[in-house]
Amino acid sequence: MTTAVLSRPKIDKTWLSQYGVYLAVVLLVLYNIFFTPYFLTWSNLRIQLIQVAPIVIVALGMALVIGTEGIDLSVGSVMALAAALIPLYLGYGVIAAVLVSLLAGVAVGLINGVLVARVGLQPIVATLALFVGGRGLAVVISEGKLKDVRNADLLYLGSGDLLGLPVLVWVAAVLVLAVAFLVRRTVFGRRLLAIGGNRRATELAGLPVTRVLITVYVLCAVLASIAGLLSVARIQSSDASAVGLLIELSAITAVVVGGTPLTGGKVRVLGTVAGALLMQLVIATMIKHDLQPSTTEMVQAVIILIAVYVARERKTR
Amino acid sequence: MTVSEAPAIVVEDVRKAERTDHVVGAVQRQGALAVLVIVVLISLMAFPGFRSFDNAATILVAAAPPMLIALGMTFVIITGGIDLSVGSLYVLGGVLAAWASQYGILAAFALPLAVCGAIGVANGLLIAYTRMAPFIVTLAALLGARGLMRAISAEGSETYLVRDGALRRLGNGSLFDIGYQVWLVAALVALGMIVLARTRFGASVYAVGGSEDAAALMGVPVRRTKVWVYVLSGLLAGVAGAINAAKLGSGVTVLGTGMELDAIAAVVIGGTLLTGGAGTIAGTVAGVLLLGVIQNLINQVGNVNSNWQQVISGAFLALVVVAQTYLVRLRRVN
Amino acid sequence: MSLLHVTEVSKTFPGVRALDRVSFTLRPGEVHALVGENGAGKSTLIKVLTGVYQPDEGELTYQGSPARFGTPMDAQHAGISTIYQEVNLVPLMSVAQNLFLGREPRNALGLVDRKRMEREARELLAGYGVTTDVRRPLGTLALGAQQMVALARAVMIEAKVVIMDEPTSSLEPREVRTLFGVIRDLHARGIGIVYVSHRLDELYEICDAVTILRDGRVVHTGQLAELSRIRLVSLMLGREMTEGATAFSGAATGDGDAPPVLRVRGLNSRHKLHDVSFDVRPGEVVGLGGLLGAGRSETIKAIGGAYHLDSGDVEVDGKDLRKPTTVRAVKAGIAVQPEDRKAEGIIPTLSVRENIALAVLPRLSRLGLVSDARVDEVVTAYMTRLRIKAASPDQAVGDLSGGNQQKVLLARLLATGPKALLLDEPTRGIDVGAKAEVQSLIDELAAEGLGVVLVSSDAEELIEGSDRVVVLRDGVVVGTLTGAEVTTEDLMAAIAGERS
Amino acid sequence: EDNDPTPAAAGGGAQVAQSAAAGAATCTIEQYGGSKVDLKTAKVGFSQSEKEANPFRIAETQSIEDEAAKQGIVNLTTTNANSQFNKQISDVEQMIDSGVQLLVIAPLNSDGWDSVFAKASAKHIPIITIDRKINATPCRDYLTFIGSDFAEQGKRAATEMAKALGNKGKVAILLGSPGNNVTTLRTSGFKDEIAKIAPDVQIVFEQTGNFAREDGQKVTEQLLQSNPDINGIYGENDEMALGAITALKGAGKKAGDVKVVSIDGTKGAVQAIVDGWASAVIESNPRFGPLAFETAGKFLSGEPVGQDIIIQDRQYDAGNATSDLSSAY
Ligand SMILES: Nc1ncnc2c1ncn2[C@@H]1O[C@H](COP(=O)(O)OP(=O)(O)OP(=O)(O)O)[C@@H](O)[C@H]1O
Ligand SMILES: Nc1ncnc2c1ncn2[C@@H]1O[C@H](COP(=O)(O)OP(=O)(O)OP(=O)(O)O)[C@@H](O)[C@H]1O
Ligand SMILES: O[C@@H]1[C@@H](O)[C@H](O)OC[C@H]1O
Ligand SMILES: [Mg+2]
Ligand SMILES: [Mg+2]
Repeated sequence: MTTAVLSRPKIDKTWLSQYGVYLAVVLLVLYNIFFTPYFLTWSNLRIQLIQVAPIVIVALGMALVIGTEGIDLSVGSVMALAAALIPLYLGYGVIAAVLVSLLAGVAVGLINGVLVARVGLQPIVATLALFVGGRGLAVVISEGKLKDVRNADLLYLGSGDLLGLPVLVWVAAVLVLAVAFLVRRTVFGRRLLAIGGNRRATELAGLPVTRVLITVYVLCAVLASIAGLLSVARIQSSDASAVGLLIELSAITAVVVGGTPLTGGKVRVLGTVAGALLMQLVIATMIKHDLQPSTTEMVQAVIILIAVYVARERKTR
Repeated sequence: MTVSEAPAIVVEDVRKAERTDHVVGAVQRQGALAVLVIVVLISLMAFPGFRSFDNAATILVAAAPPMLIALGMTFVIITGGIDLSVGSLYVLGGVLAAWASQYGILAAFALPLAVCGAIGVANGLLIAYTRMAPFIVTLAALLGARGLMRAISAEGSETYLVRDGALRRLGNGSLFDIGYQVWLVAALVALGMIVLARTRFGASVYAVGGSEDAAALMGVPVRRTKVWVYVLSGLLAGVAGAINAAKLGSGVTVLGTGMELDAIAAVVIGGTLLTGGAGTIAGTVAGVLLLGVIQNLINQVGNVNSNWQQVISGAFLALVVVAQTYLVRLRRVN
Repeated sequence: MSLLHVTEVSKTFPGVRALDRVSFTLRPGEVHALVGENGAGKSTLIKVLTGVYQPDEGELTYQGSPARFGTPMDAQHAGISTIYQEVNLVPLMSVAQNLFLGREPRNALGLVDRKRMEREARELLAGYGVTTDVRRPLGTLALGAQQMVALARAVMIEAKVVIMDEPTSSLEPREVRTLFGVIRDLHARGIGIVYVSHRLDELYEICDAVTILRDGRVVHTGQLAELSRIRLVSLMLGREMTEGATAFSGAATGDGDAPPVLRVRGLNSRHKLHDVSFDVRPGEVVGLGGLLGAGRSETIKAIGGAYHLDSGDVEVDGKDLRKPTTVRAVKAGIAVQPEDRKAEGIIPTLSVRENIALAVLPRLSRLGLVSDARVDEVVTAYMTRLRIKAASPDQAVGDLSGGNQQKVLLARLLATGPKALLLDEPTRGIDVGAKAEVQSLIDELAAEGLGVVLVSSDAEELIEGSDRVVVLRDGVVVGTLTGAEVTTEDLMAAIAGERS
Repeated sequence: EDNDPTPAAAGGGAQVAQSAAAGAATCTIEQYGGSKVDLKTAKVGFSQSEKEANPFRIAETQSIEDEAAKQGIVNLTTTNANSQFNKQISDVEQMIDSGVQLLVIAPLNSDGWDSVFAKASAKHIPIITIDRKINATPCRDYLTFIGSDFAEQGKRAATEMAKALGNKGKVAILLGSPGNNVTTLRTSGFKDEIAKIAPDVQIVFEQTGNFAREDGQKVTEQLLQSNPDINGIYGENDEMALGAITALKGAGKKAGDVKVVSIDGTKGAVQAIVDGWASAVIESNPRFGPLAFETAGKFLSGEPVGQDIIIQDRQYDAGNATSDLSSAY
């Protein structure tokens, strides 16, 4: 554990650009403590964490993909697929249902990965195809219907508690740690960053680029399917047409606001979590003050711009 | 070293594969057009409902607003950028046009042009001068413009009606049985083609996307070019919104989500590289029409579960893009 | 009388003082050499002169009056034209468009007059010995031809100053002749030329004056003729040098009887390689000779699994790779240093440490977890051995000078413990000091029993460095020079097709 | 484990039109233009607006298809715009091009139908809009509207809410999706009536839940944190109310702590009354098939039909929820 390998020391970078997101989260929390009634209650914090958990989980996968200089638009559709499959297999027990929906993630990830790594499509296009088709398939599978979910084991994942924290939040926390560890400490993590830095060079250096890339897209899709099944558990129903709608944009926002550049070669896992929290707090603050979506959206826009401006990378060449 | 003083001749020998290269190149450039022609031919034979002139006119009219958005997107993507804000600008433009129509048709165009153009300027300036990624800047604009639209329409619940007769006629009148807006869009597309292919600005657009650093060192006004493409994209999205409002007779607020991705898909299907530096408007036109025809066909097939539509569209998108990639590769290997 | 003059300019990048109170004067009709080690600050000075960078301090005088160029365009309008170190044109645009970008001829309607543009481009390029379809994308031209286009573009505007940053690094000898012809012509027209190159022969052939930079400071400026080569190099490096064209020992190595460490048989790739075969024995340096486009890079890449092969076999230590892929090749002990360092070599966003360790991570880790201690060990060893100059192992490679980037790349290759080392232009664009280090390193590695394949368009380097030279023309092996035949004359003859 | 809502066909709940006021406007084929056709052989198009996640939509489509089958209408084309308005417009236009002789439309939005009207009127195609109304002129732009009295639904919800709260308390509204008369009228009907009958009931919170369950849940979760003292939630449809109930459970509330009143009459919502989580549900009957085709049949054979056909909606509360559960959809 010597020097942090992820981010080389940047004498040039101001403190603000490194820690801006965290600062913003702190400021917003402070504002709420003073100006929002009942903000500083355990139940409120709990709701915010519960609501942000699926976005965090999806954003983790997105961060990995963005680290390879890619992007994955299909995460919302993967959530929908996972959601659509759960009621179909719940009859065989919760384990079966969870496994099947994770498998759907693996399948989509493989398709994305192969299209990007082997066929050589640009990630945005490759995943656009599944963004469109994946949700369609999910809706076809579920016959477009919302299905109530009553399985107690599954519902426990969505609304149960473990040691005083929602299970959902535990899952997200464990995944955050796992992904952070993956990026910082493992061979896989470094290869991933190398691909983001210069894919061609990584290839010529004899690294298994195709394999790593496919794995990254599979991981991203599996994380999305976890988010999908947790959402089902939380909403206590499966609606393939609604689950994860537009989450790709929220996830990308979280990643980028958290300081991971879209140009690849670098991943900030904790920043991503902070980015997601920041956007969640913005929405919560607005709703709590009974401000309408119009205001929320305009404020979000401004915050994204400021956060990204402050954290923006200098050009290295 | 013994080297003769004779003047050097760097002759690029005619490649053996040059001819196949040209063919493959043309197919790749005009791939969307080729697919479009094939799909249309098959549909003409298979579906009687597809054959009518009315149906063709309906497809064209429906394609008019997406065409304008994709036109602007083509400029943006050729510079290596992306504009996610167009869907929101489109709805915003429609609402503004409907509201302003009480002051006449000119106002109905001027207001959306001014507002959407201004947002385009903001996008462009931020992207050009702060080096923030286009994806994220325009994502913020997507949110901001939608918020603005909601703010002026009582959170989307207030729908302004188009008050101006001329604007309504533009929306639903026709010349030679083809809607006025199709003619308008055709004219703008033609203009776009000339600008891109035959002006210094067009050359700058390609240069910026081909290699930003090189372009800057060669004296291309990189920043100005970037600002302009986002302005253009914003303006076209505003016009698209306005003509759609003219057609619907009101500033509908529940439109436009996902429109930016449709436009990107159309542009990419049309053979424009998302990495920038290459692409044509002709390709984009084919791409937009192709997507329109697919939607039309799925309805023609009749009572297929309409849920399949997205599945088929997604598969088609993948197919076209994969095919294109292989063609490009074939060309490189030659 | 000075045409262009800077006084005491400084420029600091994060962590590096790239220019430290540098003064420099260019006179009309003078060809002024700007020399220095990698990272000495040459490119930075040029960029300051041409408005790419703004100096932190210092004055710029142009044609007698103070000047300030905000952008490269300002400099261009003022008559300062530049050919940058890496070919800086737009590969996807046509040759003609590249030539005329920003100053396209226009018709009465204000639209670009394409016919005229293409005609003029054709005529103009013919003057530089380039005849090609000017509608082709520039990127499909050979690098040399691209460089000629860049030159034509630079000279085409009414330039008073032409700056060339290593213009010959990707030119073949005939093209260098053409370039020199153009320079002499400009010289005669009273145009001032700044010429950056690491090739001493060229400097002495074409330059009048010289300014030597070291670590961002001017250590000498004066007439080139008054400076011996040895003195020049000593000034550049800041230490004394002894005579010798290259740093190769010349001692023939390689055990003639040992089984080949690398055996290449019948490489075929459509239109590019035809039945290319050769062997490399342990301790032997085999040169690949040929003109640009002869297929040397393709051969090397194909062996390394990075180029599509229709057929062919590659064996390392008697083991057949069967359809080489980059992964398999590295595992088998083949290390390839690609020609294009920036695009295919370094990973600019990652640190020196990450770049060096990249290919051997599995060896430096347990159960997929990287051991930082072991990484540091390897990285320190190679940074010392190759004398890599970086602020720290954590500095991003993209911020290093070209020579140091090259060394980092070599370190990565060596760290894999290869049996065969394939080097494509290993000394291109690096300074004499670094070049000598790389060259003696090659000798050293061969002595340790590695089989080395060397591609270099520097004929001297190829001849002095190689024990044997395999000559390629149009993807076909047209001859092999061995023993006493390894001379420049024989090489030229083979390339020209006068012997087989 | 899932409850597949068994729609319309099963059980009762057929729509009944309110008796039209004397002298209410009617429309005949002479007024509207066009010619008589036999409904059985006519080409009929049905355009559904939203994805069918909502039982209301499922029941609506099913009812149209079942009734067509029952009446022997062989030429029925259905499309679903998946909540994309422009797609709904092209869907309908395409059906017009393909020569439909009758259009039944469940519009996504109340405005924006100019181009469709222009096309349809040129061919004199009768348009029946169901469930949501289009802001245009009946018997000219379109033939007739069949649906509920939405303002009345809002009023009835207000009455139930006031009753459940004992005329006192703080209420939140989960608004439907914007841009249609259903949301507008259910909101104004509710607010007006509350102001009239229970001025001590305060409306403290209003956010859109887009007629969707997940949105209803998310908004309620936030609402419960900022207004922990909330007493009642008015969901402008059942789906949002069901989302709200999930949120209430998640926040540790007991059944009945917060009074929930909503509109639609889905099985899930009526079951929630049985379970004690909801106080009342005002029905919005989606079984449009029989009434729509009956109206069309009359019109196409030359009889006059009403220009505004308002249906009767029942109501569920603790008193009848258990017994009437089977008539929910
Ligand atoms: N954009 C930059 N950011 C940070 N450091 C830079 C940048 N450009 C150059 N440097 C540093 O400034 C110093 C001078 O670099 P410069 O490119 O001018 O060297 P050079 O003399 O042209 O070398 P070479 O012969 O390798 O081209 C080097 O240490 C380099 O790492
Ligand atoms: N498929 C191709 N299409 C267009 N240009 C190509 C292609 N392959 C190679 N070239 C160009 O031809 C030039 C020479 O090709 P190649 O790499 O085979 O030469 P070489 O013998 O390796 O010489 P050197 O290594 O000195 O460049 C390269 O600079 C490259 O730009
Ligand atoms: O109540 C609803 C209905 O009236 C509306 O039109 O769409 C959504 C339904 O839930
Ligand atoms: Mg340099
Ligand atoms: Mg080469």
